[in-house]
Amino acid sequence: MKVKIYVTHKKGILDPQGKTVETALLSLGYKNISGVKIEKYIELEIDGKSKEEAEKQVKKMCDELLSNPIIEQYRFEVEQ
Amino acid sequence: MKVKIYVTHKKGILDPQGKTVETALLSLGYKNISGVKIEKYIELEIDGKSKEEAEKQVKKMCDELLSNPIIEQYRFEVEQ
Amino acid sequence: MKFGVIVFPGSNCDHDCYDVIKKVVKQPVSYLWHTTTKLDTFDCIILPGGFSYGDYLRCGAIARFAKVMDALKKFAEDKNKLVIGICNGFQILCEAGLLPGALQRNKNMHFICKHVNLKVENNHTSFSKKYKKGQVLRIPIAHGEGNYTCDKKTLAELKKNKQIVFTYYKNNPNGSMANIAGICNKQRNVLGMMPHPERASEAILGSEDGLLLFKSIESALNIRH
Amino acid sequence: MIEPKIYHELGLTDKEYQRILGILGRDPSPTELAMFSVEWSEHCGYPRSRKYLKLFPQKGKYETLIGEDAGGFIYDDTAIIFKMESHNHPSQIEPKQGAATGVGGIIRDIFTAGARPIACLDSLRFGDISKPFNKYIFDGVIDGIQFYGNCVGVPTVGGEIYFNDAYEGNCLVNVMCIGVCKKDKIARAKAVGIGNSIIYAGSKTGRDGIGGCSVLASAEFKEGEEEKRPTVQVGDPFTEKCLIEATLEAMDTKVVLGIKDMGAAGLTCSSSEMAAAGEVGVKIDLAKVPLREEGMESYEIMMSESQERMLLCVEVGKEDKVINVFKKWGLEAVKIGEVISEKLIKVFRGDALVADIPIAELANAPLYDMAWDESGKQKMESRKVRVPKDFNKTLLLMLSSPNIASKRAVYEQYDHMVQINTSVYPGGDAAVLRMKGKKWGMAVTSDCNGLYCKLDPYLGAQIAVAEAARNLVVTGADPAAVTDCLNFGNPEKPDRFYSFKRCVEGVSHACLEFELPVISGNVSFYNENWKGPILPTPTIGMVGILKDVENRCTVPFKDDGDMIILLGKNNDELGGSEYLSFIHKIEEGVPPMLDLDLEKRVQAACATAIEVGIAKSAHDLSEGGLAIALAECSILGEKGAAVSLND
Repeated sequence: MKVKIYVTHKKGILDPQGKTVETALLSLGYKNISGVKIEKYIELEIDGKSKEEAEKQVKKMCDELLSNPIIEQYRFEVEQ
Repeated sequence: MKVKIYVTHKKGILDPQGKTVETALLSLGYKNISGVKIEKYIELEIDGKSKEEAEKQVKKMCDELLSNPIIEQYRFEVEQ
Repeated sequence: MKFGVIVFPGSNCDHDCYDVIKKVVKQPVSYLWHTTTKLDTFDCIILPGGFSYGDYLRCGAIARFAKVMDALKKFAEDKNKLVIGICNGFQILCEAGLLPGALQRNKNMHFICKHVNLKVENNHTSFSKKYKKGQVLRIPIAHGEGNYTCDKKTLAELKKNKQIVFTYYKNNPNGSMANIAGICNKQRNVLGMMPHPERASEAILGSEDGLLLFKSIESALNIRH
Repeated sequence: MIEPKIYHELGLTDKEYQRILGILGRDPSPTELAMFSVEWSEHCGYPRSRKYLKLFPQKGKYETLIGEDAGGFIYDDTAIIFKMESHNHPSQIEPKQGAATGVGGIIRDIFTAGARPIACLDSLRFGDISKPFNKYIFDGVIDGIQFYGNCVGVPTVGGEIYFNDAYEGNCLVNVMCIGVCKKDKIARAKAVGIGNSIIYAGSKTGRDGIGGCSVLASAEFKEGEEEKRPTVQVGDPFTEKCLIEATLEAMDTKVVLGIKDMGAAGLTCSSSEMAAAGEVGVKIDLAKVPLREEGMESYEIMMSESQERMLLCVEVGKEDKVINVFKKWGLEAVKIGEVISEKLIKVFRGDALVADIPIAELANAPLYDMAWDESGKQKMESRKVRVPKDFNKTLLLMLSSPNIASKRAVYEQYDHMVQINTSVYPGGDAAVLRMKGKKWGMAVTSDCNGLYCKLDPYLGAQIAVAEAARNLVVTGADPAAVTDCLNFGNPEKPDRFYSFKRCVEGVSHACLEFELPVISGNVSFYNENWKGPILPTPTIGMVGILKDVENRCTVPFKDDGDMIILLGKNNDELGGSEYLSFIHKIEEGVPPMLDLDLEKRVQAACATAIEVGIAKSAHDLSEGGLAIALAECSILGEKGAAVSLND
């Protein structure tokens, strides 16, 4: 099963990278853009049992390693 | 309009970060995972005109700045 | 003869390169703010190491769009003019297409700062003519993204045209393809290298092997005037 | 009437709240309450430690400079400014950002004094590295230091790392920075001249670390009680690098009359302390402050600890000269207020007055005479241990102790060469920096053995000063001045305050003996975990001068046939030694005897031997004693050594 995980900054946490890229896009003439955020997107394969069990495992992996609960939040999709 | 851009490694291009995270997950006991890839996920807001024009602009921004064609490819979604 | 050192927001080896040219090589040099567009009075332009724009998005990805870069592309078309990109400068030259390939994250995922051994693969360039072929140099590296990569076709071309100027000797610190540490363009007037020659140009810093690179440039420019 | 629950949460005692009512003659507004709480917190006002900090000598061999933030000394025509600060609690919550913002904060304290930052050191303490959570904190802190330090282009040239169970749950991240400028170019953190402008420069303000200053400093983490997590401060080293260049460039315009970085307690501390130092008042309008988030309340703006922000006092009418410099470097710079004659801090939000406090009272934190007792004193004798069966095996085992093993895998992640001044690289006793265009050079180090300070706070603190001095002397440097970072437990518990008091007395007496002024420093209390206080850790940062940097001396043995000489007495004492703690798991006994007079003579002999060129290498004995010192000189020099022990 294919898993897609999106790890993003929590609200209010500064994203210096997003801020700098936004300034760069504006200076390249793209005046109509805002709220640029640079986040992490993780893809992986899981094999075995059921979708529910895969989802339980992905949640555990995110809490344990793939995201830092203090400054990040995550959501994910598991495709059969 | 909300734009979601996924910048990923081209096929055949080494992803050292993905490999490291895969080894870490395996060592934590998640034996049934593989093909871990750590990619970039960019979010931004575009206002004005139509969805088509927004898509044209996003493509131009990706080609020009947001991705490096030598090692990366990209896909994006524009939500009304 | 006049050297120019480009300063991007985030460059941090600009002072170092400036000092080596001025006080060790003893040639005229001035800083060039990244919005400069007139380069014709200069003979050699240095893109120094550092973290231009914080290395955000990709190393050199944003610096490549600075106004000075358009002027630099024209400047580099004249084969009598020399351009050298050191560390972040090399990354910017690749992003700008002045040199082929790209610099990826180090294989061991860590920033590495230490002296390494380099081998001179091609001493027939304005940047390496003072070295002997195959000479081993001791020059420090300090980077997190020095893992050079390009497609097979480009690598074959680099080898055919002898564009590989420096390689890591014996052990490769970052996983760079074909142990590449420094390459030049076909016209051999633009060089990009990850190691820092300006950090090995005075005995007090532990090695003087980098000085001969700047001396090579000096002698190449002397011949042309 | 504000309920006690609220001001207690902000770290204010009932007595302090009554004093506020007396000062204002009315109930404080939320913004005023917040301002008092941060200014009077341990992190800014030092109410519980100020009394003892006065013991530190302020005069020494070289002319000293004691500024508002960092201090320093003068040598030749140069002012050498340095300071050390702690970011212990933020690093325990989020190690990478905690350590990163610690580096950012200490570097700002240096260039706010007008000095170009030229080197950083970091002094770190963790729990047992074999435990996964401690390893996670360790990896995060190292990552934060390399992420921030490398990007701002200030070389990380030294420091030290110790591991002990007592630091589990409360790591120590002490960061030191050194900067230089021409001695007449030093900037002061003062607001001067009625009507002059107050300019805010640097990043936008967000809710970073709200209450970080007082709430964090006044609370320790009990097992599982991790909720005390205000929004963590996030550092942007790219903005800091631009801020360094912009600030130093702005100072060249000669219209900057005073400047202070916004560190702990952000806008509150910088504006009120600049006014207090200048003996004037200040009026600011929060509506003019660039904000990163919507709907921020006035007290949040005043308490925010968003990073990379400075406050400047600039000649009225000349603001644009300064603002344009910051704009050139892509930074915010806007006038937010002005200097006023009444000695008040008046904070407006547009037309609404949200705070109006007498400066002198706000900046004058209460002074507490904390109780102390000797209930924590350690018993003197330690259990006897057998002589090891196999000395070789024991030596190899000792070399593998995390407190002794090489830290190359760590410092090779730090750019320790940028600015091309580093002439002796990390891995020895102290780093040596050359000064471009000068004959002389500088040696820098930091040191402290917390276990010694637990066993005997007074003697342990003296040893920390003596060892730091030795680290400099063996490179050929003459120790010149000291900074410190005093990491201790909860000051309200008498046994913890006893070790603080005795350590401060130990440091003071040793500094007096070595003629070393303490020119700056920092106090960090409430370092505890569920088991109790951390080891008392008065980290000593020290800077010395080499008259001729070409005479620098290093640790590795050089040539075959060279004689090996041991200076000083090798007594039979194992109290608090690494051997006892690592091999036998015993942390008892009296720390090694320190005869300050003998110490000075040993250091003088070593300094002379180096100066006249007899000594080809030199190394000081510390953890692991003679055996480890010999091993290190041999390993680094790729040589062997033949030694006889019968004197």
